[in-house]
Amino acid sequence: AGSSSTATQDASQKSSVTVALTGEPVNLDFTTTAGAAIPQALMSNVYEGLVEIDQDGKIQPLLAESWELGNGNKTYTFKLREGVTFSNGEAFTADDVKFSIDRVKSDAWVSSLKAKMDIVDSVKVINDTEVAVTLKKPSNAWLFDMGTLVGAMFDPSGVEDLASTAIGTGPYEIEAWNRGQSIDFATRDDYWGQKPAVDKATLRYFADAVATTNALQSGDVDVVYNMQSPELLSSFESNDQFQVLEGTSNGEIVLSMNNKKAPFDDKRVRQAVMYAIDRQAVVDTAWNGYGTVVGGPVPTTDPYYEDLNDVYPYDPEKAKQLLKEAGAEDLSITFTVPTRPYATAVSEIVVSQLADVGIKASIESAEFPAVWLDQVFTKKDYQMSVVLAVESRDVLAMFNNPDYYLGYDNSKIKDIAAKADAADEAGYVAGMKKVVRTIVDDAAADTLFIFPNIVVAKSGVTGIPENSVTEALDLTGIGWN
Amino acid sequence: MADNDVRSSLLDVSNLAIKTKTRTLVADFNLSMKRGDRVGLIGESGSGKSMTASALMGLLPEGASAQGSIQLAGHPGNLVDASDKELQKIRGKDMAMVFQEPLTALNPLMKVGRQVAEIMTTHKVVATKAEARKRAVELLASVKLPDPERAARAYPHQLSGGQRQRAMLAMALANDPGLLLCDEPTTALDVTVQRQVLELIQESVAERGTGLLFITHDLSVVANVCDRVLVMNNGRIVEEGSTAQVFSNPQHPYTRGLLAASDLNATDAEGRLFTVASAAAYTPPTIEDPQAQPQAQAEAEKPAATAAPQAAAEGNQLVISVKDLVRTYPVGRTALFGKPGEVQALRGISFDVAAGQRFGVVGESGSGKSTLLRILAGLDQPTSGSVQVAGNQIAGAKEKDLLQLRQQLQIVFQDPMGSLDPRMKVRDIIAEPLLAPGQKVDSAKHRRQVAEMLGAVGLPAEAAERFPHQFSGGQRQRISIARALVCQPKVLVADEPVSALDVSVRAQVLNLLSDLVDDYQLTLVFVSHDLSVVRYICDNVVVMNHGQIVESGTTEQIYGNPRHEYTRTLVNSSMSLREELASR
Amino acid sequence: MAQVHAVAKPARRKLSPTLIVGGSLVALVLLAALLSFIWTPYDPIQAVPADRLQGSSAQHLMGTDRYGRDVFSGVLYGARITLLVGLVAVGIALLIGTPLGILAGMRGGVAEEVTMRGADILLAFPALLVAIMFGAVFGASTLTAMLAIGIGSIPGFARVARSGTLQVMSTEYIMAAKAASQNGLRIARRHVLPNIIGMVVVQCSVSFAIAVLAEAALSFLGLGTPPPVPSWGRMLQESQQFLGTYPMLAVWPGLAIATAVLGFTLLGDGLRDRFDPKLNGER
Amino acid sequence: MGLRILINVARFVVTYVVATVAVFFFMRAIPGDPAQIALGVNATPELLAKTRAEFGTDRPLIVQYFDWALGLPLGDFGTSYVTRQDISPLIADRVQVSLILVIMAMIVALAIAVPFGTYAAVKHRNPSGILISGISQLGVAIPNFLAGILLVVVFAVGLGWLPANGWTPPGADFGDFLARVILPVLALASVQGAILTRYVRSAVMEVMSEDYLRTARSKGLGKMQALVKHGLRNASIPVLTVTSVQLAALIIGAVVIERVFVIPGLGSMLLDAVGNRDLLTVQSVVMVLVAITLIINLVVDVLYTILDPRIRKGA
Ligand SMILES: Nc1ncnc2c1ncn2[C@@H]1O[C@H](COP(=O)(O)OP(=O)(O)OP(=O)(O)O)[C@@H](O)[C@H]1O
Ligand SMILES: Nc1ncnc2c1ncn2[C@@H]1O[C@H](COP(=O)(O)OP(=O)(O)OP(=O)(O)O)[C@@H](O)[C@H]1O
Ligand SMILES: [Mg+2]
Ligand SMILES: [Mg+2]
Repeated sequence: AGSSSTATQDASQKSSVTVALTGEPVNLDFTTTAGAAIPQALMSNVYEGLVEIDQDGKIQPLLAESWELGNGNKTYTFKLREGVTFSNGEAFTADDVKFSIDRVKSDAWVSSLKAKMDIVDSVKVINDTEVAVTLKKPSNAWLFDMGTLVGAMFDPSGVEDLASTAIGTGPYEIEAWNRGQSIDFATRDDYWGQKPAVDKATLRYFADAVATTNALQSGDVDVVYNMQSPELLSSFESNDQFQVLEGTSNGEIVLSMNNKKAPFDDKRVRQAVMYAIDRQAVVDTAWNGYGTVVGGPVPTTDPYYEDLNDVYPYDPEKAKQLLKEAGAEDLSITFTVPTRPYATAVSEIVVSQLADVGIKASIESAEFPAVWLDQVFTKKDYQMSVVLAVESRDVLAMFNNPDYYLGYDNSKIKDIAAKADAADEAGYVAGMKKVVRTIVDDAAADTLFIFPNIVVAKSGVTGIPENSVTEALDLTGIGWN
Repeated sequence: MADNDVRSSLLDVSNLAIKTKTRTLVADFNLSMKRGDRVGLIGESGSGKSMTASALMGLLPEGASAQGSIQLAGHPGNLVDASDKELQKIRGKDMAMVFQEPLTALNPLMKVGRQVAEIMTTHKVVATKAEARKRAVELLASVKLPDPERAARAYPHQLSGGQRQRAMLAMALANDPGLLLCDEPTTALDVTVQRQVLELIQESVAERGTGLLFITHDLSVVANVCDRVLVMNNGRIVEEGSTAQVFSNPQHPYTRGLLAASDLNATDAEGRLFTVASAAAYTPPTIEDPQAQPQAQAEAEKPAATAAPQAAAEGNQLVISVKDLVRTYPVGRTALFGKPGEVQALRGISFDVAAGQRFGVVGESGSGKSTLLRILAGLDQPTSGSVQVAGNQIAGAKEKDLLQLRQQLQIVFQDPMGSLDPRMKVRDIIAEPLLAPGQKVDSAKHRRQVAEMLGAVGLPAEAAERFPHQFSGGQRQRISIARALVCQPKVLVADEPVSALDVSVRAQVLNLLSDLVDDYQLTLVFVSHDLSVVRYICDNVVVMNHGQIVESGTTEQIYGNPRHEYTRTLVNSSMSLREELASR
Repeated sequence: MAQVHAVAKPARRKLSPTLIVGGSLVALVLLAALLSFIWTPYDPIQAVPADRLQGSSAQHLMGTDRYGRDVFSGVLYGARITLLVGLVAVGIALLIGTPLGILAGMRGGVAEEVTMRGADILLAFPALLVAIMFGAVFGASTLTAMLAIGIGSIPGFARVARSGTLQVMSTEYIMAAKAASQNGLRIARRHVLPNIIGMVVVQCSVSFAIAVLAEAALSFLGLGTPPPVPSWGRMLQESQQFLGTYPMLAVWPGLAIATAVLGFTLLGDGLRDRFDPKLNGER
Repeated sequence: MGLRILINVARFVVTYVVATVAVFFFMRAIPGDPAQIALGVNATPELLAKTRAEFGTDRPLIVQYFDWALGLPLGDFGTSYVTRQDISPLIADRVQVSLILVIMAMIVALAIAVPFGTYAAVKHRNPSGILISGISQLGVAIPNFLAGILLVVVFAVGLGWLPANGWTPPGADFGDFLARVILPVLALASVQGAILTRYVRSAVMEVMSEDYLRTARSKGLGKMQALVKHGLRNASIPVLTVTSVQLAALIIGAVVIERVFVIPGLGSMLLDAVGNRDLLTVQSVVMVLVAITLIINLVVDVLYTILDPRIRKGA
């Protein structure tokens, strides 16, 4: 690109923004297809829910202006915003809310996430702008879930070809999808809310982090979001043409130990691993110091977050002692590592720290997602693994289910968790904290760190959502100063 | 050449030397030619003939360089020192060359007409390409190519060897060069074609007053074409003079040896061919007395070889009996489908060979001689007909039925290098027939047998431990013969066993073969395209043409009184030194 | 040719520079691989967080990587992987392709058609494609990489062996052997094999070079030897992100790959010149 | 010649059919149920059954095979389990990209190889000729992805002259297409060029020792004239063979470069499909690759007949 094209680029900079990501959606239908890439692109941008989760993890009104909780905390009555239209021109009404929620419960949704709507008993349209949702029992989690992809609002006439056409109430509609490369979003003129700062936003997809930063450096993209290689940051940090943001995410890097399989069916062995691992050193080595060490499986943006680092401080001596007690000296284990950059990075240092306390871990790589899902997740044929758990508020999903691949015996937390979900806000937070502490005490898994949401951008770009709290990458606020 | 004096000087070469980094290939070469001179350059393989011609053209291969002086009429200065640019103007215009191999010397991907036209366009002797093309067709007609229009449009592979050589000649003559160099232009051709091409060269040269330098190892060809000869040995001229003088009164022993060995009509006191070694006793042909003496000499000496078998043939049983033998080859790939073409290599042949006979098969290239031999040896199956060899029916025989046959019949091939596995020691090569399945391996006995055979073919015993590439061509052919005889066969078939050999070696091998046939009481089937060789070694002959036997009989009958038209052409086309000298 | 005894003996000819350079480079790689069995300066797998990303020094000849592993040790160990992959791959191709090629060349007809069509089909599946499919079915590993590259190299051997065999079969010494009642197997063993072995050895060398490159490409794509075992291709891939800051991390494995490939190609060229019958003659 | 083409077409068909069988049944050996993978974590048995029925993976293998294989020649590759979209148009896009990339690379490689290889052959004793063959030897030894990475580092990241990666179809914005295609084409072409240079060199050296070249020179043509007029066409035959083999290998071999330069070609489609266990797409892409290879062979065969009149005789 010569100087002339640079000039035109400057002119168009004001009206468009290109964001680089790794991992392209295979289609546009998250109701039938698993994976984080689809909601990342579509939620908040094309689809909206009644509520949204803000950057601090708090629930905020979106298509619902307000709501009331009644009927023993079981019925939510939403008051809908007026003047909202879908991108196909249809108006958004209470009927659409009923349609959307009922649809999740129907066969049309095959995503496993549909289970989050199981708790809904009925949806009643009161009038065009009012709708009442009745739950089977009170739940704190449900309203939060309504801010995630299961809460997305669809138009009945817009669900025919979800795989390639997305029709929602959001500020953008999809202008073009160049498979293997990018999705182009165009701002809707008839959007109900504040129009985005740019007319056009593009998500470009790359094979790896190196390619994204190369593209940023050569001026092809404006923002690299959720950058997967912190090693590349040094040259951007020192360059004032670029900005580097380190936000947090709701992803936990979990060192999983198969609670149902030797040697990790012995709590002492699991605890020994907790003591053996210097989590800060892991972050420093594997992820260049980016990421938050929290000590428990809860991201900092969750309401029941607390710092649990002091439960298992780095103490190799203690680890050795525990192993001795458990009769597990000279332990040899297999460490099944998914083929993701974070996992390989983490595994190498974990292996060497384990070696220091006498655990010989041999790495076996498992292609992610296919092989890992099949072998570790489904067949639970593993001893130790490491994976990034990206779903929001997923503590219970991970630990409150003995059939989950972690195999944690949930008898101690089951009742506390149920009570917390049904309690009021304060009771919810207190109850969940108790649950989390129990899990950590039992050394169910070692949360190595909370995955950082690293963003590198040209210095003129503003309004980038720093934290990745839900699956969505909200492009609405991104603009230029 | 505006020069009207035909006899003016054309080429002057003095003290030409050709060297590589390590060797001197040609030294002290002097030659002076006038217009219209026809000079022959003879000598054995490797004596430096081609190198000399290349040097004259300024086309020495990389690594070889020339010194001395070459002066060509019309060009001031020494061509040895001339730049490639200057030489380019001369090559193809004032001096042209015809090479030996007519197939490889033509560009396989370019139509013949264009290749002929190119020499004219290159030197801009014609104005337009169209005219060059027209002239090319005329030239092709002038070298008597049938249907020159078609020939011009053909690719080289679509023409026969003789036709290709004519095209080469047309090309060389296109710009009326003052000097024509021919480097063994007929070696690859059949005798009948050779005769035609030679006549053509002579005609064209005479017509235009072109100076001719003709390179060959075939003395009779030189006798036919040239009026002056240079004899080259080891890179040096050893003798020079008029053809008549050199051939009838050779001064240098080498020349004498060469003459003796190439003269298959002459034999020494024991009825054997002269070799370089025994050449001293050789009487060169004389021009005054062309026919009577040598002919008589040949007749006189021959009976030693012929009389016995003749007698044997009457009483003895038949060793080979061939009836209505047909062999057709499919051509083109043996494809999945489609109708492949056919070549009829043998079209119904019948003949008998009695024990002890020396049976010759002559015919031109492609007439089916090798095919016949392969079938006799059980290496190929006839399409139809019956073949009895030493009591074995070959047609339809299974591999194991042929074992017996193979003990009784062995082959000697043409190419002395190609018929010996280069990766095997001579001992293993010779012992190979002894390893036939069903025979027990007795290595001590094998060793003895191999040593015996080596002795019989005149090779030292230590040769057993060497590899084929460490021998000369003649020695290699001896090894081949040793291998063929080691299991004491009844029948020996030989497919052109001396065609690839130099004349001096040819005589040795023929003598050896002849001796061994007598010693071991073999029946010999000898295939050759060279009539004089067959004439010398065989007592009975069949003449083959297009897969058929056109004539058969005793050697004397066939050569003395050919009845079939084709046999006559064949006999007339083949040249013998004496006859050529006589007809000068 | 008659009196000129062929003095040119292949065994006595001087080694060509190509052969010397190629042979030395290959020897270097071989040496590194062998050395890695008995000694590497450090454990090539053990991470040492304290020593991350150091430059070359007396302790670490080629510096350390992001995990503090000694790069030199990794390069040595990588030679072992590279040679192992090459050896097994070439071995597979050699053992399957050569006999098939000889069979096709000697038998002709149906055997030839089937073998050559088989080679055609295989030819349509280059090593990379086979490796991707193998990776999908069996998971990526050194073994699948070796198998894939091996299968991908079969047609090359089959073709070389076939054309060599055809050449040998058309010679008169085969005729002579047949006339001496040698059966097919015997001819194959005594005559065909020794005479095509040169071509096959050249093909081995060339295939080895290709195998080294293919292994690197596979590892680069994550389809080769999985971590933590060091492999040159993956070292190169991992070092990509340090090109701006620690370029030497890419230089070492890159150099190692180039050395091996160059070595094997040169060796192949040298051997080809040596075995070429055209050059074995008078010249 | 007609027969020859007919035979080749028959071979093409047989080869292709055998390949479909091999590929299909091989791919069925993949661990992991496509339905399971499509559903991801927490798939319930009912959902799995339903999805299998939807994909048709609950039918007998042989039925699935014919369903797929019979669709192939009609350009109907089926609907992907993963993208839930027709595969054919997706592949069509990718084929275009791959072909453009690879053919451009091959043209550039030949543009490098023919003059340099010829020069190196003609001057094979001169330092300049030896230098060229030395460089080509080195070029062969460098993996093309390394060349790609270096090109990006220097020309995109360092100098900022060209975009680092990405793809624009030539129809959309030709200038941008060119800007983006230069580096990947160079990365492929530099290595291919080195490989081909070696072959051109040896082909030309071979031709230079042929008798007909000597004949041409004896007509008065200069060394270069003779080589150009008579030698190059002859030398082009072995070079054509290598080029076709390289071209076929490159279409899949370019996957590494597609990865480095984020180009949506067939190779990256295949890798992604393998990653997603998108069986049908994998099979279909593989068969497209096989078809392209076979077609290249077919075309080359016709080219031979055009180039070499002797072939019609069946050499
Ligand atoms: N390119 C070359 N470089 C070096 N030496 C060569 C070359 N070509 C031939 N020679 C040698 O030069 C000598 C003379 O060869 P030349 O070809 O002139 O012989 P010739 O008399 O033409 O033989 P023939 O009858 O076999 O053609 C031989 O010893 C040969 O080995
Ligand atoms: N294997 C074969 N396949 C097809 N055609 C063949 C085969 N062998 C020989 N021919 C053809 O059969 C005919 C006779 O060939 P053969 O080799 O017997 O001739 P020849 O008399 O020995 O000739 P030459 O003197 O050239 O050796 C020729 O036209 C030849 O092309
Ligand atoms: Mg000669
Ligand atoms: Mg013959």
